[in-house]
Amino acid sequence: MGMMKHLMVRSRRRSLWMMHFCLGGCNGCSIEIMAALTPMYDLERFGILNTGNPKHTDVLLVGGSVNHRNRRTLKNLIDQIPAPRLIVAVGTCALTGGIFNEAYNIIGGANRVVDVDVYVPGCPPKPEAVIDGILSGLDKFEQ
Amino acid sequence: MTVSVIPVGPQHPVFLEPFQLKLVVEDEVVSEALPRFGYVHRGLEALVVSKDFRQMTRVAERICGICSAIHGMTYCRAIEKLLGITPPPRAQMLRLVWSELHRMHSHLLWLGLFAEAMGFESLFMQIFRIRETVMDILEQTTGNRVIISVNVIGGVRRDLDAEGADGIRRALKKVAGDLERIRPVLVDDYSVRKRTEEKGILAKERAYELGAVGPVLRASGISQDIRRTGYGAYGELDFEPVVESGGDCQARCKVRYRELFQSMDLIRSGLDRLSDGEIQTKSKEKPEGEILVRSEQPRGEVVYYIRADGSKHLQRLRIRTPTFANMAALMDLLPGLDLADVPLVTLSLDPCIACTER
Amino acid sequence: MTSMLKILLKNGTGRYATRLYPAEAREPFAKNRADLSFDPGCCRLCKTCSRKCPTGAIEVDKENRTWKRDVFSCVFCGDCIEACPKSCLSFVARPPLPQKHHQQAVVYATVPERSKK
Amino acid sequence: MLESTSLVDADRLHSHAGNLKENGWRLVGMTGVAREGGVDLFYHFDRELKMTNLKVETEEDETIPSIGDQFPGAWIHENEIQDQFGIRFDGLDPDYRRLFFLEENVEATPICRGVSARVSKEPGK
Repeated sequence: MGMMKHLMVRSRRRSLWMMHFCLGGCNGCSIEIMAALTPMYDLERFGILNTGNPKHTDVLLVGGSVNHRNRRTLKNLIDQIPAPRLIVAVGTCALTGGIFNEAYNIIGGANRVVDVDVYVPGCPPKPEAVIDGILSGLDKFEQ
Repeated sequence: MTVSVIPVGPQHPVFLEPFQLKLVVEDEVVSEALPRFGYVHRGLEALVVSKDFRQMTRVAERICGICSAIHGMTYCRAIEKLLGITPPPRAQMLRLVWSELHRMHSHLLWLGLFAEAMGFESLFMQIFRIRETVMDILEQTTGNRVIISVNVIGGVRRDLDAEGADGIRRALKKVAGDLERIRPVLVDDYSVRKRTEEKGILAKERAYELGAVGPVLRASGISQDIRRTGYGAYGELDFEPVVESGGDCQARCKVRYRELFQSMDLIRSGLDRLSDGEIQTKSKEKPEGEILVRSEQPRGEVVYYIRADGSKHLQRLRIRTPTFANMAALMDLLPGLDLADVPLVTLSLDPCIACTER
Repeated sequence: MTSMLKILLKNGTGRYATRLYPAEAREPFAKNRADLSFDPGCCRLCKTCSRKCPTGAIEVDKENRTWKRDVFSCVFCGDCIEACPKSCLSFVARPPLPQKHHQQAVVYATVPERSKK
Repeated sequence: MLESTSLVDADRLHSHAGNLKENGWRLVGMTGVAREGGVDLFYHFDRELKMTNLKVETEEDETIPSIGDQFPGAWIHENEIQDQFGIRFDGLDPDYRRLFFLEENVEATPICRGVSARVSKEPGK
């Protein structure tokens, strides 16, 4: 039994599906997440596959700050993702609202609406930092 | 006949950004399309109240990550005109080099996403691999990959040494070779042509009437390019706008593909004409007056309206982005399409929601 | 059809394109704008950096002689570096590490007292 | 003052815009600027890289005719102006009724000078 469990935990760490959702930012983080998926950085080396369906998702990458309209959309998406899930906030806007924090339609970072597990600073973070961010949160799948 | 309403988005695998299309579908044909925006709206035009005009440069760069260098340059040009200063020629030429590099990265991104929207995954990966060469050279010369933040009011903040210029030339040579190799796939391949030809045709008169800009307008056969007004260092260089006549997805793809080569030519001749000297004109004045400034972005013409009253804060900043103008053309294109073509045609206009909503 | 095949064959035989991060991290470019470093030794607590910062990430407290920067608000634009009259600030080529808690985001520095000359 | 701007009354806007359209001008954009007791509306037009502008000075709560029937791309500009300044456009299609970019809980017209939008920043998790 113990061995089975060990095997399960190991294989879960290496077979995550990921989705990215871009909120009210400049789109730069979204491009860098795309770049992390493509040949030069290739997140698929870690078994991480890009998907568009929240029900298939283990890792959600959030880029951009929350505004009044996308708040509900984000909440809705997160509620559909089955546990255990890893939520990574990518880029300054998703962390605190960044340069747009004082704008009238911005509420703040993604942590104002959901519980974020890993914060990746940078404006925008380099693809290496995105990879670092996802890898550093993988222990969440070991419980 | 069954009529149904299909909402596409806000989260959809093909669109990178949240934006909703409500499609009224009769059987499989779209009869009406209603967009819903506001998922990325930040209200950054109102930030002039709390940030001074120098800090607003950083905000202008973050309107959109894909064309940030040109947004920054346009904002700086507008303020420079109000202050009555001219950046030194070397700064103007460096701005041209970096904005054309930005245009290349944007067009390569678009080509990749377009391939992905067709379902051609390996071409998407191939194009993104080519794009990384451009990203590396941007990172090497400016310090960041996407938001390069080189423009300041009065010039640029980073200089380009001989090594950096050589690096750019080498990278361009490599990109040109790689692009030649994918040319037969993008232009001649049977399946790509089947998927893109005669899809989403925007007629010449209609495109002009709807106020479409940039590659969309040029793909419909109208030669319009704001770089021809000769702002910055563009007046010193000679070039002709890239024009195609088809008006369909294939024509838009060809325009952007050929513009990549045009950008490379501009960068090369820009680097050759790079004069020595200062890179910044300093000014302690505060802007005053009213001005309208236009530039050509990867997606078309951007218009900045600025009103200032001589204080630290601007009175009004208004940015009409190219994607905002193209949105009307998109809504005109969608009715009559097959449902399966909607993502491809939408992407062929290069909708950037971060720009559209600001 | 065959044109794509040619490219794919070339990819198969050519050099490996992927950077094997994190196993083989490449050396960052020397002039990268990835993170900021602050030298408290030369700071005069003049607050120029905090005034120039477009996001309000830097706070300078003259009474307690502290300088702090919120890494999560910083957009790494470099306006503070250009503004600093004593050149206490500089860019670091390596990006900041991902964090698990929001509280870890602030970098503190205490500026030492100096004798008046 | 902007170059080549002509001041136009709201009720004569239609005929001016029609003239420009017949002469091959293209609508580039619209800008609203708040002033005491109203809004200055600019209509920017372009032809062969030259620009011309129409300026309409509106009073508060005034309704302006839409130019959507002459320039079919105008709806997106007019909807945004309606969002930001609360100006109503007569004959606007499609009309988002101030919900184009903004949600219902944004009470004030946000870009008016001196008025910060009265929006609660509390999201409620």
